[in-house]
Amino acid sequence: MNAIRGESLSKSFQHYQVLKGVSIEVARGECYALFGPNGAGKTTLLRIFATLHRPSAGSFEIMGMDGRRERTKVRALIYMIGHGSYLYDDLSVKENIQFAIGVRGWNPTDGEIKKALDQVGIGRFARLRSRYLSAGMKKRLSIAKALLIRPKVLFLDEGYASLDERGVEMMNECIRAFTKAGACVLMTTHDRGPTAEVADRVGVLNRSVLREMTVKEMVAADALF
Amino acid sequence: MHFFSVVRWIAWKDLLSEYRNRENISSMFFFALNVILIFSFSFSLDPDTLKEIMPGIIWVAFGFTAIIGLGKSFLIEVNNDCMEYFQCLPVPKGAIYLGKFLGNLLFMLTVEVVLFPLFVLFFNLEILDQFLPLLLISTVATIGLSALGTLFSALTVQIRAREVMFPILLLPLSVPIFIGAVEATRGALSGDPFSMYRHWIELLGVFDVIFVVVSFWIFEFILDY
Amino acid sequence: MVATRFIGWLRRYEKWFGITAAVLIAVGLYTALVTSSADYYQGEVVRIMYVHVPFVQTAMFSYFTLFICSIWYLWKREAVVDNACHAAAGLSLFFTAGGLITGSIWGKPTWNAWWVWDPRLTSFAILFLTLIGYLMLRTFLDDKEKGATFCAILAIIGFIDLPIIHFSVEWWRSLHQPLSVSTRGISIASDMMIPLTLMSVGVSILFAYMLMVRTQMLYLEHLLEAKQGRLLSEGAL
Amino acid sequence: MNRFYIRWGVLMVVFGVIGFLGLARYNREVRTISPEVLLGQKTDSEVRVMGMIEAATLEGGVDGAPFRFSLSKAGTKVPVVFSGDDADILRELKTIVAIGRWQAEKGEFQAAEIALTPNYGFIASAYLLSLVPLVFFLFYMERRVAMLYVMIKEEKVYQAEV
Repeated sequence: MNAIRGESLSKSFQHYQVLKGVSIEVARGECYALFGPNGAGKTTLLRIFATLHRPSAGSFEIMGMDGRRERTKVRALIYMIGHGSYLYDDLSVKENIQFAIGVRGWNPTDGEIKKALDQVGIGRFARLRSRYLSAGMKKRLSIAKALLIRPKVLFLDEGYASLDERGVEMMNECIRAFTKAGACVLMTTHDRGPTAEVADRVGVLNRSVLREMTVKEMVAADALF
Repeated sequence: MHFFSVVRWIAWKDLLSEYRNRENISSMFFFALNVILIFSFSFSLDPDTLKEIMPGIIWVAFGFTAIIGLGKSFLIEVNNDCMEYFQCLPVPKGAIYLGKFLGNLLFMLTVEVVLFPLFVLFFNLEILDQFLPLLLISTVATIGLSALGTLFSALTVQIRAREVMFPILLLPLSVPIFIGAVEATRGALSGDPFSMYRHWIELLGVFDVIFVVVSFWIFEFILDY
Repeated sequence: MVATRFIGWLRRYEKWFGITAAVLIAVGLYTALVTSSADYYQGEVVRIMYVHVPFVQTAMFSYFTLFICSIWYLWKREAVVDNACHAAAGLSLFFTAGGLITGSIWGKPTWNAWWVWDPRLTSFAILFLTLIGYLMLRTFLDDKEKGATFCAILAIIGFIDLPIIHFSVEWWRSLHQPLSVSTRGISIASDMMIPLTLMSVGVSILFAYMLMVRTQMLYLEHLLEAKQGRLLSEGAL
Repeated sequence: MNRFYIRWGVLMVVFGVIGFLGLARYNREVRTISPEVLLGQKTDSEVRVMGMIEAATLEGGVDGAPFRFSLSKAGTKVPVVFSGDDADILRELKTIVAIGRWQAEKGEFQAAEIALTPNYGFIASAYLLSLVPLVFFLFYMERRVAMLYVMIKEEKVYQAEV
């Protein structure tokens, strides 16, 4: 059984068609990287799987569950790191994590939170109000949340954006940890270098055509689209 | 109970943020104070007239306060795309509504509790023997106002011109609450026996139930559009 | 695909609605202005009723249509249903404004006041404000999909709230002063019944026709915009 | 587009005829003259006079006796005799319409019927303010739809550079 299975997914915003009949499958324990030009609909595809958009046509399954009907069950399994940091400016880093995990129905201990924060290298900022965090630090905080939530399916929308070199490395470590644990990672990206280190498969989405290739082909290609 | 823990987490987060920055409560409070000031200049302070218009003044001041405070209550949710996080949560969306509603209700009641003595002070009201009925009236009316206000705040905060749209949508539809609150307050301030205006309070209670239930049910569509 | 079939259906059948409405209103106006007699109490002024009552009825009918379309949209999420909601709201505002204006003109000679805080008038004024809010909300929305949902929500809340408003205003009025003015029991003679029925049915059918035309208009405007901008969705004309 | 304008032309003609008939009926049955005009023309035909019942002039009406009052407008007064029983319309200081004949030899107006003020200004404005915007609104929408169908047919779908 695949972790993600989308079948001829289409998405129109009113009459603007962004995606038309895209099918994709990602296995468990696999990291799938989506490349594509701006406006190709990569993020839209990701957001459909993350149940943030309803597809106009087509169907999709997350861990064998229908994504249109069993939304609540699907949502318990997924986590998305997108452009939003999902933080409250006046809450400290630790409080933000407590809240974000708490509303999902699980209260992590202080030790667990500290471990996750140390893992992404912002342990010493635990008591800082998140207002003062930089974009990269906010990204790391999102990764820390993902580490605590341990989703079965992780979506990364431009995962490497605003991270420094060390951060990119750390992100890749996290992705490896996830895939090793049997979770699946679907990411959109523009950075071929770091992606090549973790991705198992690569797809190029352009005008609703998904062209799949291996990582080697991706690295060797002059231009992807 | 996961449902109530979500309600508690949301309310906890709102209260903690508010405690840290005091943005909402202080702006609500000082705005209302200015309204009182303007009213005291705009009307002749002849005791008989005052008795006639006092309930109106009180509820106009509270209504403006609600517009200032409730209109901004969802601002912290959209600043860092937290609405998106809520949308992806595997919890009933009504729980999120209830949490926000409780937080807002608490802010409104706090401001009202501070303002009432000021009304008494500035307008020489005699309310000591009517204290309990007035408390009841304010609570019941504020519940209805917060219920509608929270819903419309979630709706308008995601659009342009939100400062304008919030009162434009809220005020016409909250007319029943204002009518009930003003009439009951009039009864209490003129020293009528409780049974004379009890029906207004009961009516407000019915409105509260309707507004909370409808908002609770319909909030699903606001978050999960 | 649904949209194309729906619009095609509107295009095919709209003329029958238009013709029926035109005939009914023409006959209705003829009987209202020419053949019917004046009322004993109100005199000739009663003729305003033949345009006021149909407008008011149609305003309520169109808000009900908006409510139904909003529920339909939340259920099916079809863009064309959202266009129908938008059209119904615009028409509802138009008929509400017409009802308020004709009512006000009727009120001056009968009650000797342009405006009275009568429960019916008050709830109608609030309906008017709600509809203005609805249409303003539409203009301020960037995300069309989100906006359609929000507008549907607002319409549903408004529909649930309006009876509450009417009831509370009625109670508030009856407490302060007995209704000094009310539409004095006009015992409607059959002579008046004919133009009134003709006009009521005619304007309702005219509303249906206008709804069909306006839905097409809004749909086509969106479509043109999409066509000028980028790819069209499947099966759009 | 031609058929569209023809359709609207026919509609306008039909409603114009109805409007004309309404106007004719008004001229025939509703239009009133002022007491001054009445005194000026001295005809025997049935006319409709509008004026206010002068204060403290209304008398009669008891035991079938005719009502007597003077109808005035802008200073001109006309004595009126009315032998009907429309007592609830007759009130002092109220503006009414008296329908009847002028009797020059008696110097009084013999009213056969009393009616309320026609207020045709209100009626006309109510009809115009509701129906004229309706017509314009509908006309604009229909024309826009017709134009949009043409524009959509002509518009080429935008093609991205390859």
